[in-house]
Amino acid sequence: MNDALLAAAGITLLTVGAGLARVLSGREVDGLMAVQLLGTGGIAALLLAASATGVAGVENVALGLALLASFASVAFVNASPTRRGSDRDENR
Amino acid sequence: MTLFEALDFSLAAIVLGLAARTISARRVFGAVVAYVAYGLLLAIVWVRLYAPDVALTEAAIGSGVTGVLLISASTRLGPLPAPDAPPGAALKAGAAALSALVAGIVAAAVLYLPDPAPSLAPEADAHLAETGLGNAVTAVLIAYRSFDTMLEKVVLVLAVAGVWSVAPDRFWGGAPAPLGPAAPDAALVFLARVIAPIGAVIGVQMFWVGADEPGGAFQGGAILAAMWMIVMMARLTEPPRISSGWLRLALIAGPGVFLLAGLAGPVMAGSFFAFPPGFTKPVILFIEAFMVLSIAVTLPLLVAGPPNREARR
Amino acid sequence: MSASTIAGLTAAVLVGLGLYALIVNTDPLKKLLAFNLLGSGVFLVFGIVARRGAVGAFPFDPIPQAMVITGIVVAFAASALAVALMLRLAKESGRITLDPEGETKLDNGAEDA
Amino acid sequence: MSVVLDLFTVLAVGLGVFFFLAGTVALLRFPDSLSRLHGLTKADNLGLGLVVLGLIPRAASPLAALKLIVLWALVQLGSATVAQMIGGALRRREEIE
Repeated sequence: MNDALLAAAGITLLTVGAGLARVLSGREVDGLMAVQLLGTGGIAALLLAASATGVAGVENVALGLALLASFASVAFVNASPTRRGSDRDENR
Repeated sequence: MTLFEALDFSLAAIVLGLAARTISARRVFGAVVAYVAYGLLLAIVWVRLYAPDVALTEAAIGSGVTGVLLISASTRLGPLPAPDAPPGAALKAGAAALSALVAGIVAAAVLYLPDPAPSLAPEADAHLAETGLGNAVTAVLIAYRSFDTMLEKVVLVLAVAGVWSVAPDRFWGGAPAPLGPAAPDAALVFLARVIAPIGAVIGVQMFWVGADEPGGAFQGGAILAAMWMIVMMARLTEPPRISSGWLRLALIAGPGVFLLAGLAGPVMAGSFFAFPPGFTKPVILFIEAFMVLSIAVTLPLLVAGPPNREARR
Repeated sequence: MSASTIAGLTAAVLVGLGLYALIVNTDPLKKLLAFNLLGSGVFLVFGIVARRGAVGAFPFDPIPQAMVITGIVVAFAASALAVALMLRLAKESGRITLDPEGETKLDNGAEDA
Repeated sequence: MSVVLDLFTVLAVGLGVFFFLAGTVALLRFPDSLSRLHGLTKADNLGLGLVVLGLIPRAASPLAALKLIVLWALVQLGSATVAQMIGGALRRREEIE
């Protein structure tokens, strides 16, 4: 059973890795999807690996990561190159 | 190769790939995005090392909040002239050689660590029952090494003082720049309205369960800080004036209450920073509650930076 | 190889990458990013020490883990102070450099926008 | 009973991993950024939901199981909104170019 979960964690991790390689090698705005990808695939791999190895209380970590992924993505879209110079003047 | 090794090697490969992407990205924006992705993935490595408390702290403060700090700094700096001439080939080769040497030394140190490794785990475990806590990391932070943690909170207050002190004189007492654009996305406003209250509840519960499960004051405080920053990015609220009394009180509440509890030690329990036996857990949670408040206020203020507008009276 | 050995070797490479980028990059924000990368590699070494200190029912030694948690917070405070200094320096002089003798170059500023 | 639950876990997690694979195929094969974003958010959210569903029987306590469900709801909320924002950023980029 644990082996099956571990294998599932590994496959999920590899799909995340392939996706990361794709979005980070593309243009800048595409890179925003990297954090999204970790917010879903990364959390799934974390939950699977923790369940297989019996690390207790990992739900707290996953909840925190989910909130942080949204937080960081929002900050990135706000600061993304397409947005610059349009309406950030008062920040200077 | 076992399944564990396969998982750990692919994890290490992706982590290192993201680290390489962080340092090779041409622009700061791409570098910071890769760095935050790296931090989120590193959380899985920490969980593999049975360190969920660190996983959360590293992902929240080490990568999430640090990433937002750097990205907003790069937006505020805007276009600047190229800083210095790029280093020559000789310097690059020298730096590569030095880095390889240091990496080699660290690798050797890791491979030749003493076996069995020295450990304070038995002693930490032996006194865990006296603290009434179930999470040994929280016990180390607030009970065994409480003086350290108190001083570290003082460091945070000093950092805020340092950031504020670079403000021009005429802005002293004013508010820092807003965190978001003047006209935020409607989707962002919606997200902030829905996620901030839920996130605040999660942050508080993370501090509360931190006594027995992964979590604690740092993690809970960091989550609350992130939620406050989302609300400020959506322009639903603005960074407060740095002269405001409640803000300054919230900043020093954590180290202040901690220090008072330490000073009460000689009277109540016989020595500096000793907690009265039998009441240890309530005292620890009391101190931690104020630490959560201070961390939740300090982190956004450090990201918001020095005041940049005159105080309105 | 155990998880902690693999993570330890990863930490060593991270320290190397961070140090290299810290020396070679001229952009101060990228230098700061490299500093944080280097730091996370050092923290990871603490994590390995903690994992190897596992005794009995305890899967880790809590002392190095607690030290890493305080270390992460202090590293962030240092980064925030560095950013504030950079922003003020840029405002005063229009550029940021660590080289006091460096001449102002305005040629490729637009490209970096 | 535990065999049935284990089977349930394996099935749900397996299906979840399949959707992660599908999401990554979408990311690698779709021609433009907007369709890639679409493929990624839809497939991966379903994948995470199925993985969470499969892990619920293995949760240490009812509270832990509840946290897993809250986690999935949070990711749904966050990723749907952020996808909308990224889509907006992609469109602005096209207008600039």
